[in-house]
Amino acid sequence: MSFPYAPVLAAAEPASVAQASGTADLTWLLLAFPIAGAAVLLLGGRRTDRFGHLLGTLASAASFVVALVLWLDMAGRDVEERATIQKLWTAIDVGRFHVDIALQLDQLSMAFVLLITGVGTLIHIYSIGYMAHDPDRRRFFAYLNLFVAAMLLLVLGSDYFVVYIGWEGVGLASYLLIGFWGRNPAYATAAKKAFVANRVGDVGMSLAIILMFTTFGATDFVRVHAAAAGAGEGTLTAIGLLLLLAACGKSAQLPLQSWLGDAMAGPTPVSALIHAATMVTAGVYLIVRSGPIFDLAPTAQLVVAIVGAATLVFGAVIGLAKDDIKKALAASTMSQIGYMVLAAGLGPAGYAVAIFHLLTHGFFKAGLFLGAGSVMHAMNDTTDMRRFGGLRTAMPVTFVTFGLGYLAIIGFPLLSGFWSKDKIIETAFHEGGVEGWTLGVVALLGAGITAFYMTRVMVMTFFGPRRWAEDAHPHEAPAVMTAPMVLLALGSVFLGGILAYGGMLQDWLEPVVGGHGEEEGVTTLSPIVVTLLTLLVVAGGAAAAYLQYGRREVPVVAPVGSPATIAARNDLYQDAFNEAVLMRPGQYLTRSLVYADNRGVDGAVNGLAALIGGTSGRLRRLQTGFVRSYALSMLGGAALVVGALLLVRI
Amino acid sequence: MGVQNYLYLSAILFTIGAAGVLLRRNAIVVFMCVELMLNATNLAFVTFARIHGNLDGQIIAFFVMVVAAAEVVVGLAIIVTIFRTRRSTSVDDANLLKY
Amino acid sequence: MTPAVSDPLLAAAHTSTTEAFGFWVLAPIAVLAALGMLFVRKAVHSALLLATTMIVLAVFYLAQSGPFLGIVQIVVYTGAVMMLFLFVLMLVGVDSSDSLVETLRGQRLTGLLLALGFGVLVVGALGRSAFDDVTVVGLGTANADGNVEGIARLLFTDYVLAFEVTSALLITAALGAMVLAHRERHTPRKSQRELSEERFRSDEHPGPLPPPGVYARHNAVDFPALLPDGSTSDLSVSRVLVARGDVQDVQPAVETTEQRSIEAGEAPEDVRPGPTQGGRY
Amino acid sequence: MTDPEFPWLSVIGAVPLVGSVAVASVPRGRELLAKQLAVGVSLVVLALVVALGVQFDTDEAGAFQFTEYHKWVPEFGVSYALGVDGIALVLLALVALLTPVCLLASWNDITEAPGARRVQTFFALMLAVEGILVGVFAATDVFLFYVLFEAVLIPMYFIIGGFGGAQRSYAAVKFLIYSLLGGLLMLASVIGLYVAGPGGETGFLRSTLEGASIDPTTQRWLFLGFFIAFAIKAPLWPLHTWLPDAASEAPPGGAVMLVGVLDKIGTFGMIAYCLPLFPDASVWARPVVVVLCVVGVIYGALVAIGQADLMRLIAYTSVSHFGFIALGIFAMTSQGQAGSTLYMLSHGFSTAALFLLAGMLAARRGSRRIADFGGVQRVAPVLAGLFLMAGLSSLALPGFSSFVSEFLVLAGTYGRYTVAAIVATLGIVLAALYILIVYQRVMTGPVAKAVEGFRDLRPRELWSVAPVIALLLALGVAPQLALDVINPAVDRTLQSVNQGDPQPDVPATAEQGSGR
Repeated sequence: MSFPYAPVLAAAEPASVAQASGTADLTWLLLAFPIAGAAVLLLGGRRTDRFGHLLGTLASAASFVVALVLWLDMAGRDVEERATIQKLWTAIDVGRFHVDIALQLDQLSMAFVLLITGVGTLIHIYSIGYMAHDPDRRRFFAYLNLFVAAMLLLVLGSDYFVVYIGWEGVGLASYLLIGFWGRNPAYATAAKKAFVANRVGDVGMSLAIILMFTTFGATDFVRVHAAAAGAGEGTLTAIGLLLLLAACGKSAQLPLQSWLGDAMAGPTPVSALIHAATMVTAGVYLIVRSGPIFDLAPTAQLVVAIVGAATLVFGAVIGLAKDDIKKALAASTMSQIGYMVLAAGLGPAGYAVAIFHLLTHGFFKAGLFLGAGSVMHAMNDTTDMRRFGGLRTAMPVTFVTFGLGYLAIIGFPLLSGFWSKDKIIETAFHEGGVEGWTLGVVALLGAGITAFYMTRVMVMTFFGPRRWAEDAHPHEAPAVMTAPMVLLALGSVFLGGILAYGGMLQDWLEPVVGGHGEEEGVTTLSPIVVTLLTLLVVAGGAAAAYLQYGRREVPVVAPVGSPATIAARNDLYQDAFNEAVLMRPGQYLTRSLVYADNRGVDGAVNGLAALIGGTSGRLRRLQTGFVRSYALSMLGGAALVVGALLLVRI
Repeated sequence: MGVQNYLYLSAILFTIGAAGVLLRRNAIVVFMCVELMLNATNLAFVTFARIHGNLDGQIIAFFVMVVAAAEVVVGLAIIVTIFRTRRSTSVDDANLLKY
Repeated sequence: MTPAVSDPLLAAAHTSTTEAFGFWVLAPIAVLAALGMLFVRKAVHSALLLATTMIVLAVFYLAQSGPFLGIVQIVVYTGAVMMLFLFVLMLVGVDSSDSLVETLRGQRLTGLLLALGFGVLVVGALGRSAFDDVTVVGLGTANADGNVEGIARLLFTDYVLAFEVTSALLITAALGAMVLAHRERHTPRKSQRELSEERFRSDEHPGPLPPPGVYARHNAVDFPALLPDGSTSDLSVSRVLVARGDVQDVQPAVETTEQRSIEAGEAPEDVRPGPTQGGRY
Repeated sequence: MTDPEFPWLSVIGAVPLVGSVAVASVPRGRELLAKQLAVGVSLVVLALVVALGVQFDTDEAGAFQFTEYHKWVPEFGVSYALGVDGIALVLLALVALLTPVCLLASWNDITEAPGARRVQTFFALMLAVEGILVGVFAATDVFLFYVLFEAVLIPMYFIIGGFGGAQRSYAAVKFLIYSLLGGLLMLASVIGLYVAGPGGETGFLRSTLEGASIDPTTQRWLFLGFFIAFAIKAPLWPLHTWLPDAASEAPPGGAVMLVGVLDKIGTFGMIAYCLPLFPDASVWARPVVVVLCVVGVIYGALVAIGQADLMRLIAYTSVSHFGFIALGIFAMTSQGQAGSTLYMLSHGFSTAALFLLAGMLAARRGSRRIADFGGVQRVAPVLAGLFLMAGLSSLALPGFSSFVSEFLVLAGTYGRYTVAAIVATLGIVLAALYILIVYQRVMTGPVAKAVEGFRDLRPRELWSVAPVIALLLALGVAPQLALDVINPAVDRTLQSVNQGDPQPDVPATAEQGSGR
């Protein structure tokens, strides 16, 4: 594996990441708009209820405009001068520990910034309609703005520490939004679960940063990556695995995947933005960003790929059995991110591919979620697909946009997903050896399952007979909702092709993530073969699903199903596992510690007090109240003193 | 005979007084025993004054007497007051100040 | 230092034969008196024995060149203080005597042992101190101007502060004694009328009860009066006579007609119309 | 006012004490006047501390500034000596900021106190605590420090015992006796320190004693005396059990004063007295202390999760946080100690906010039991929002200063005690659990019957808590403002124990970040 990045940086660091100047000075504005939006909406309280949604959308849109300006400016510069760093202020300077709040805008962050602000703005617009009847709409937009700001900080931070701030910031926004309808206890629990699972990942993040600090004395990208080559492989593997843990938490990868399904408790735009398009991909960003470390730690890299592959299948299997449209999509998200993580675990060859899939996925999955939201909106917030069916006539726009998203995700030729997913499978096979074959086959298999469950979703929702509830009167969503869906659908169709055209994205990202095509693995299967195989598998999956759900009657009440189905429906018992392994013992431990604290530690303290009290109670009995007894002891004392004096004199 | 005999006498009287305090229950008698102890010390003081050839010992004895007089006045007043309420002069009866 | 042996005030450097004789006669008396104090039952006897010891001590003071103290001892202690004791004893009851039964467990034995131990220790300590090496200076020089003058000089120079404080102490003590002995009246004294009304309101017999001798069969002082129920009244005989055991036994007449008539009326058992109390009504 | 001879610290300490007497002498029936007077006095103190901070020379933050020196008992080397370095200044600021907050928040709490306790007394006692605390943090004479260390217990005892909840006398007595036990050990060590030290008229001055070379065995004994006293005060596991009782029974304002400020004496004592006075012994005891701290971090968090009482829960989170603070101090790295000092500030603020908000909840509901609440967010969104913010600060979310401090502590510890740091890091998961569980149970879910009538925060309540949250955020965004003051003082402490930062294995070659 080549490592083109670090030596270059070590030699000529300032050239590689220039201090921001000119238009790039505006980087901070990206953050300023949504932060200001969130602050105004949260502090303004009810006074801002009337225009809160507009202000929030405006803030996001303003950020998007800034992002476009910055992008154009960046694209206009030479490749070497594209990356810039804008230092805002020094956050911490203690001993050797020095952290600047600085924004690093390079090609990788740029791609993310555009995705976040672009998709983010669309979802803001969509939410105006979706949340129109919610009394707390203002608060919702405040949280959305907060999320955008935090996510931007995450991808713009030039220092792992700053990334961490954004990392937790998005976690917070996610927590707030999942629990947005917290009056439902299940939703509040889901929010808490998401936050805690993320926190477990954060332990990895914290320790990774601390380990970087103790190893390199620095935590910023430039210096850490430059010095990585000098560190031992063990240390780097440790850092890598810790970063992977962080990524698992945020991106819902095994073993911290369980929160994502429950996170669908949040309003659907949230699921689209945070739990599909952006936040959950932060883990992929982190791994790609830390490429120079992973490249030097092959073990860690392999683990990344394995985790990705495992999650890919895991999510897909869960997706097979879910009747809740959002949960099915969430499982799909998990699975798709598994693809990205798998790609990111394939080294420099996979980084750009991972980002590629991330971007296309951002579009089509957001589109799918918005479509799902539209359906729910029309069906009185029902999410059970068994109560849908035949909606294609009632909701034509939603049907078309959702359909395009569906085609994109299963990898229908020439749509976005086709390009990116195909690339991943190809790269996996390209890896060669047992690993390559295994990963490749798994990815291929995943594509088939994806096709199956997505077709199932599509068919159950839009085709077949109507299985609606009595009071359902589906209608097409208002324009403010359909417009974003249309735009996202367009993205789902064309983005992949555009970015893949001539390896455009890969070229763009190359200075940051390293080279691509030249990477010579073992040629196992030629790209064409892989593509054809993939198409075959996908077609098989889709056909099977159609036969299963399109041709036969879909019962309104889910049949009991085989043990495998039940397992998948129960998220493959991940919650049961967590409950049995972590929660129950944890509760037991907590309870017993509380008991031990009250009885043991505090008991010792109070026991000591009681002992002293008891002893003095006994001694108290010496105070008989009889003067003569006291006189007796006084005389005894006097005798003792005299005796002692005598003894001393002798 | 040496002057120390006075001291022996003083010690014996003091001891008897102390024993009286311990053994008698009538408050007035106890009080008298205390007086006996005081007197015994006075004797020792006077004897020491003689041995050392200055009058300080006698002065102290004088002060002891004065203080004893004051003490007797107050002490007996207390005894009378107690007797008035409790109809008893036994020191064992006044044992409320216990535990 | 020129001790003039002839002057009794100055002669204290040595113990003369006279003094030795006096000591050996008087010291046992003091000790015996003190011991007696310990063992007699009656407080008044104790007081007398204490006075004896004090007088002996006064003599010893005189013998030890302390005439002033000796006189003060007799005047203040044996005179004033002991008088006070006796006075209080009278208040409390001259004839009161202690029961010598010990109530506190182990107190007597321990007390005696401790006192004995203490005495032995002190005496032992005295014995160990080598008095033979000490030259007894004597008060010849100190008393050169006379004992009273010597004491006065010290008292008004070196000890003047203590002396003044003593005065404060005495005044405080006097005040304290007054306060303690004074009985506070919390309610106005009842008038004759109020007492009378109170008496009539109560369930007790309002009129005068039979005076002594009404039911008596003797008029001698050593014959107790009879109560309406026929029993004898303890209050009708002097306690002195009771203590002596000189009270004559009275066999009440059984079933007299008067008694029956009274039983029919009111003859509460707790009414003790002693002859001495009759006057109170 | 810029007169260098002006006795700034004495004045800052005296103002609240005089104010305390004035407040106490306000006649019955004029409670409002007493409250206003008390808040006014505390604001004057705040202004004075701000003026002090403005004049503070940051470049010389390692040295004592605004020093005052008067002989007190020269025969025993006791002097009245004051002065502040960076660490003490931070704690002074904490005291000065939190007192008006507590007083404002206690505005109506005390009228509901059982019996006929005077409102004046409470406010006077709070001011007395403030005045003594100023002295504690500003003292540079060990004996003076000790005297004030003990003295502050008295008004606090009366605050808990006179104005607390149902179990107040139990809690107050436990607090007092536990603290006095530590104080006794410390007294023995203080005397021993004088005997072992160079003595003389200035024999108790920190500057005299810090240079003194005491033989190792003696040092250890003396260290133990000081350390146990501070560990009780802080409190470190397993000497913590008085805290939940005292904090939950005290009135909310008093609880803030106790946990937010008064307990900082313990950790302040460790960094300002234990380490510089007994460098060898500190290094000797370090492993054990670190273990205690880590146990405390995890244990406090776990027990907090299991609490059913809002106030006790917060108290146990403090046990966990104090574990972090002490861990940073005894890691003996610049990051650890700077983090700990900042942590004292952050913990003071976030706990203050939590206690006050919990107090407001309890006052509305009439119960402190978590199970008695539910759905508060629907009826009192501002209260819930502020509670969440305070809670997030307590669980060290980035953006709040507690995060910076916690991270610095962990980063500083990792280099010296890797395993301890890793275990302590697990505390951040548990922190999320205890805060979010309580938020979920109290604030979310269906609105409980008894909660329906809740009114949202009154302006007075809002303005007593909001500034605290704002400060937490401000310091979280730009912690360097505080760290600039703390760093030199921490460096001096580290020099005194002769401990440098561990060197990185592979130092990054690029220039220090400040150059960019």
